[in-house]
Amino acid sequence: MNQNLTPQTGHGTGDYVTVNIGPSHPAMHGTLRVIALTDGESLIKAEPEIGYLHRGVEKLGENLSYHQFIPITDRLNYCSAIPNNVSYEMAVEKLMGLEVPEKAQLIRVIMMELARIADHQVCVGILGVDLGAFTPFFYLIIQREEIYEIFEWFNGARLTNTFGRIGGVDADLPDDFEERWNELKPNVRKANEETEKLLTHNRIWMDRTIGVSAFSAEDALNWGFTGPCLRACGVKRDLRKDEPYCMYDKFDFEVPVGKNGDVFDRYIVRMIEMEQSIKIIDQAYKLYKEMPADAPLMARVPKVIKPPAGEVYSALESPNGELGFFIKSDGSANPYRIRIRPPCYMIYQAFPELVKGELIADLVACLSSLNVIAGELDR
Amino acid sequence: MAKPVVKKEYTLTERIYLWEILKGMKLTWGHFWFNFKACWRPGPHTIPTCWQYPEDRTREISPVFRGEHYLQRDDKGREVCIACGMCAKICPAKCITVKKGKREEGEEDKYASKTYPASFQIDLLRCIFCGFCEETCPKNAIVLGREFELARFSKEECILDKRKLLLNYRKAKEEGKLKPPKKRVPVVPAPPKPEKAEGGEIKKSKAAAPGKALKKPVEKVKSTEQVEATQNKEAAEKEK
Amino acid sequence: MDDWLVAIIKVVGIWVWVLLIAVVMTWVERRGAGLIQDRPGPNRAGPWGLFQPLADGIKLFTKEEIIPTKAQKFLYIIGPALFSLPAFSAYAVVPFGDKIILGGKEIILQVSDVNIGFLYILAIGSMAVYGVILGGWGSTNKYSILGGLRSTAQMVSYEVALGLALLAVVFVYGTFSLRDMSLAQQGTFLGFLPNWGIFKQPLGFILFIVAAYAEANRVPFDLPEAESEIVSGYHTEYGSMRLGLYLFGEYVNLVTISGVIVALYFGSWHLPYIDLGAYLGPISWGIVSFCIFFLKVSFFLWLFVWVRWTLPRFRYDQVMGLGWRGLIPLALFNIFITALFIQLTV
Amino acid sequence: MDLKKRVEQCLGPENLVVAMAECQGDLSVEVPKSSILDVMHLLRDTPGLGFNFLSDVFGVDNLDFNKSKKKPKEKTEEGEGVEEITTKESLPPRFEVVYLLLCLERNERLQVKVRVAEDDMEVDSLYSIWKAADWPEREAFDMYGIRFKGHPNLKRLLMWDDFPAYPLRKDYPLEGQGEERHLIYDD
Repeated sequence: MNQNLTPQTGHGTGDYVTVNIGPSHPAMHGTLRVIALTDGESLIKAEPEIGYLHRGVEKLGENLSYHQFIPITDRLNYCSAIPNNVSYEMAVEKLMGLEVPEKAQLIRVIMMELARIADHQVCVGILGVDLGAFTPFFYLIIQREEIYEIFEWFNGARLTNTFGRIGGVDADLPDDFEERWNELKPNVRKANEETEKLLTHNRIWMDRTIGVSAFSAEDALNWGFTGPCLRACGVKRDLRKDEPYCMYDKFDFEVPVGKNGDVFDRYIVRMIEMEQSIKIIDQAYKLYKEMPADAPLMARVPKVIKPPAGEVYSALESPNGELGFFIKSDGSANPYRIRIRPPCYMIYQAFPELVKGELIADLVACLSSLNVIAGELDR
Repeated sequence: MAKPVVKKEYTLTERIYLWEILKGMKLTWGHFWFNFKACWRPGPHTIPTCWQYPEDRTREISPVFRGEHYLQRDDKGREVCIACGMCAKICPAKCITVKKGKREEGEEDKYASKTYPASFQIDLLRCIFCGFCEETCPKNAIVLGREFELARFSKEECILDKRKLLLNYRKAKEEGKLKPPKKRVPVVPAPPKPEKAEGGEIKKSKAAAPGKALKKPVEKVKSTEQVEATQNKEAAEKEK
Repeated sequence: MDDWLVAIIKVVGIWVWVLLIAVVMTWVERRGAGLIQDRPGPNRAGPWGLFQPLADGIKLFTKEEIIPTKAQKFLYIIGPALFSLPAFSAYAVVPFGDKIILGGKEIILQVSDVNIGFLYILAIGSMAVYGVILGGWGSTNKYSILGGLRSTAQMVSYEVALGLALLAVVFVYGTFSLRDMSLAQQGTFLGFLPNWGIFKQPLGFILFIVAAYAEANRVPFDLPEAESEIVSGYHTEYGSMRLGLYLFGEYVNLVTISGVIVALYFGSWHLPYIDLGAYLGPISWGIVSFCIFFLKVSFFLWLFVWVRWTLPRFRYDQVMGLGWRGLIPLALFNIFITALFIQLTV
Repeated sequence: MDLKKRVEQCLGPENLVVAMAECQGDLSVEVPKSSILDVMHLLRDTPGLGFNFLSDVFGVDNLDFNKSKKKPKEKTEEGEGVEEITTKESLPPRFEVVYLLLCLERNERLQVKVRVAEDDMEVDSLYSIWKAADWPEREAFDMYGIRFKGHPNLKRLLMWDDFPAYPLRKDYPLEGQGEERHLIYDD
C-alpha cells in the first residue's frame, strides 16, 4: 500500500545532507559507522566505514602460540563465542591431521547449536529493538541468559567461553545438562512463539520488513553472502549440510530458505533455524548419551602444538554464516599467518547495495537484520 | 543490480492492523499480570526472571566459574605454588608475573615445595579469565575462584599480589567456595608405538609435574597435563 | 471576587494535579514496561520505586545546562517552553468531574466551560508542533532537524484526521462544549448500552485514538524521537530541565488526550446503568465524579503504556500513508455515515 | 576425476600453473600474477570446475617464511605428507595473495595464489568478477600495501586513511610504532 509513497531517490534538488550514523549511535551495534547521503528521508548513498574495533587479531595470532589464540577467538563474535572457538580449533586440527573423538564432536555440536540459538535470539531481539518493538528482545534475552547458564556450568564462563581445546573439548557436559536442557527447551520455544506472535503477523512489522533491502540470489552470491542472509535470498546453502563437519551429517534437520532476501525473510529464516537447532541438540544429546561415559574427549595432541608446515582453510557454519580460518604454518609453535574469514564482513560490504533507495529507517532495519558484529567485522 | 520486486499478500487480519495488535496486547498483558502478581511476593527475588543483584544472591554460581584468582594452600596450610612460571608462560594476556624464591631451612611449614613464589602478581586489568593458568598449573596452585565482583577503586588494587591471592583463598575457604579440582577429560588411548616427542623434551624442565605425567601409564595422561607439558617444553626452550 | 478565587484555585489545582499525574506516569511507564518485559523496572527509590520520578526531577534540575555552540540560542531555549506551554494549557477546557456545591455555590469541575472548548483544544494542541520544530531546528543537529520535520509532518497530517473524527462527535452531540457533551452521555442508548460516545461513534473512536497517538508521538508513531534511527529526534541536543520539559510535556499531553477520550467517548464521569449523582450528596458526588473520571483517564494512560511496549514503530512514509490514505478517508466516511444517520433519525 | 587433475587440465594448457600443493586435502594452485584474471575466468567458467563463489582474498607476508626456508629447520614430527611448494627462484617474492574459491555445486574448495614481489606490488582486482573481492582486497591493501589494479575504491579499510605503515607485514612490530590519529575538526 505504501510503496508508492516511498520517495524515489535522485529526484530532489541536489540539496543532499550527509548524515553521519555512528560509531556512537543507538542503532549501531558496537562501533559501526555509516556515512549516509540523504535526500530528506531517503538514502542516496550509504557508505559503511569500519575499523573502529580493529584490534589486530590476525597480527596477535602470529605472536601467540596455537593454544593461546583460542581465547582471542572468543572476542571475535562475542555473541556466539563457541562457534568461533570451534572453527579455529577445527582449522588447527585439520592442519595437524587430528581426528577428534566422536563424543567431543557431539559436545561441540550441542554447544554450537546452543550458541546459534543464543546468537539468533540476540539478532532477532535487536532487530525488534531497532524497529521499535522493545519487548520481544527481553523475552528472547532471558532465554539467552539461561543458555549462558549452561555454558557457565560447562566450563565457567558465560560470554567468552574459551570452549574446547585443540583436539577435543576441555570438559564434559555438566551432569545436570539434560535437566537444564529439558527445562530450557520449552522456554526457548515459548519465547520464540511469543516473539512471532508479537511480530510476524503484525502489519506494522510486516510493512517495516517485507521488501526492505531485498537482494537477489545472484547478487548475494556475487557479494559473498553466506549464512542466514544468503538463505533468505533463496539459496539453499548450509555448510552443515553441504560440507558436514562434526558429525552434522548424522542429524536430521532442515535448512530454511527464504525468497526475497529482505529483512522479513532473514528474520523468518533465523526463527526457523532456532527451532532446527533445538532439534539438532536433541538428536546430538541422544547420540551423546549412547556413548560410554569414559569415552575419550581429547585426541592425542602432541606435547607441543607444532603443526607441520602447510596451509589449510577450514570453515564452519557459524550463526552468521561461513566462518573460516586460514592458517599458514611454518612448523613452529606460533602460526605463521592466521586469516579469519568473518561472515558478516562479506555481507556488510554489500551494505551500500542493500540499502540503496531505502529510507533511513530501513538502513537501521537492514543493518540489524544482517547481524553485523563489530568484533568479528574488524577483528 | 535491480532489486527483486517483493509482493506479499496480506491476509485480512494482517491488513486491518488492529486484530494482530490486540493479540499482541493480550500477550503482553499476560506477562504484565504474571509479573504484577509476582511483585507482591516477599523477598528481593520477586520476578522470577530477574535477580535483584546486590541484595539477592540466590543465584548459584557454577562451581567451575572462572572468577578472581586465588593461590591454593595444602592441608597443612602451606603454599603449594612452586613458582615454575608456567601460568605466566601460557597466559595469553601476559598478566602474570612470578618470581621464584628458594625455600630456606625452617620454612617447611610455610612452603610445600623447595621453591616458592617470592612474588606473584596478577594484573586483573589485563586478565581475560580464560582459565589457562589454572589448567596448566602442575600443582593446582592457582585457581580461578567463584568471586565475580571485581570492581576496584584504583588501578593499584587491581593488581593481585601474593598476599591478596592468599587472602582470596582464605575467603573462599571460609565461604565454602573452594573450587573442586577440575575434572580431567579422557583422552584417546595411545597408539601402540610410543610417542617420540615425550622423551626428549621434559628432562630439562625443573617442574615436577611432567615427570609425573611421564611415569603414569600413557592411558591416563590427561589433557591438562598435556598442556602443562606443552608449556614445559616452551619454558625449556626459553631457558635454552 | 469569589469567582476569581474559585477560578484561581481550579487553575492551580488542576495544573498541579495534571503535573502530578504526568510525573507519576513516568514511573508507571517505566514500571509497566518492566513488568511487561519480565523485569521489575525502577524499584529502588522509595517504596516500589515511587520516588524515582522525584529523583529524576532532581537530577534534571541540577544538571548543567549545556547549549551547543552552534545552536541557535533563542530557538533552542524557546523550543521546550513552546512545547510544554500548550500541553499545560490544553487541559483548561477538559472537565475533571461533574460539579460540586460548596457554600451554596455551584462549582463545575472544569477550569473553564467555554462553548468552543473543542476548537480550543484543537488549536492549542497544534501549537505544540512549534515547540518541536523550533527545538529541532534550533539545535543545529541533523538528527534533530529530521526529528522535527518528521514530527511536523506527522502532526499536521494527523491533525486533519483528528479534527474530522471529532467533527462526527460534534454532529452527534450538537455542541462544542466538552461539559455539555459529557452531560449528554448519561442514561442508556438503544435501551441496553450505556449512552457513551464510543457506542455511537465506534469508528470515530478508533480513528480518534489512532490520530491521538500520532499527535502525542507515542509508539507506534514515535518516529520523531525514534531512538534507533535518529537518536532522540528533536531533543537529541537537549539536556537538564529543558529535556525534562519535553518529556513532561509529552506526558501532560497524554493526560489531556486521555481526558478528551474519556469526556467524549467514555461517558465522562458517568457510570454505566447507574446514576450515582441521584443518590449522593452534592459534595460527595463532586468527589466521586472526579474519582470516576480519573479512573477512566488512568485506564487510557495505562493503554498508552501498554501499547507502547507491544508494538514496533511505523516508518515515516507508512505513517503518512496511513494518515492520508487510511484515516482521513475513513474519517470522512464516518462523518458521512453519522450525518446520514442523524438526518434519518431526527 | 579428482580436483587436482581437473584444475591441471584446465589451467595446464595455457601454462598458467606455477606450482600446486596439497595440504590436508586443501588444494592450492599458484598462478602467474599477470594472468590472475584469466585464471579466475577459466576457473569460474570451465564446466567441471565452476568455482563460482569467492570466499576470501587476503595477503600473506612471506618474509620470515622465506628466511626460515633457506636454513632448513628441524623436520616436523609427523610428516603429514605435505608437499612443499616448489618455487623456481631461489628467493621467492615476498608477498602472496591467496584467493579462496568455492564451487557451490560440488562443494569443492580451491586456494589460488599469486606471488607478489616487493618491487611490483600490483595485482589485478577481481572486483569485476566477484563483488565479494571489494573489502578483502581493500584490506589486503591496507595491511600489506598490495595494490589491486581496477579496484573502484582502493583505500584503507581498517586503519585510518593516512596511516603510515602496513601493519600486518612481518617487519611491523606487534606493539605498533606509536602512530596516532590526528583528528582535524573544521571549526
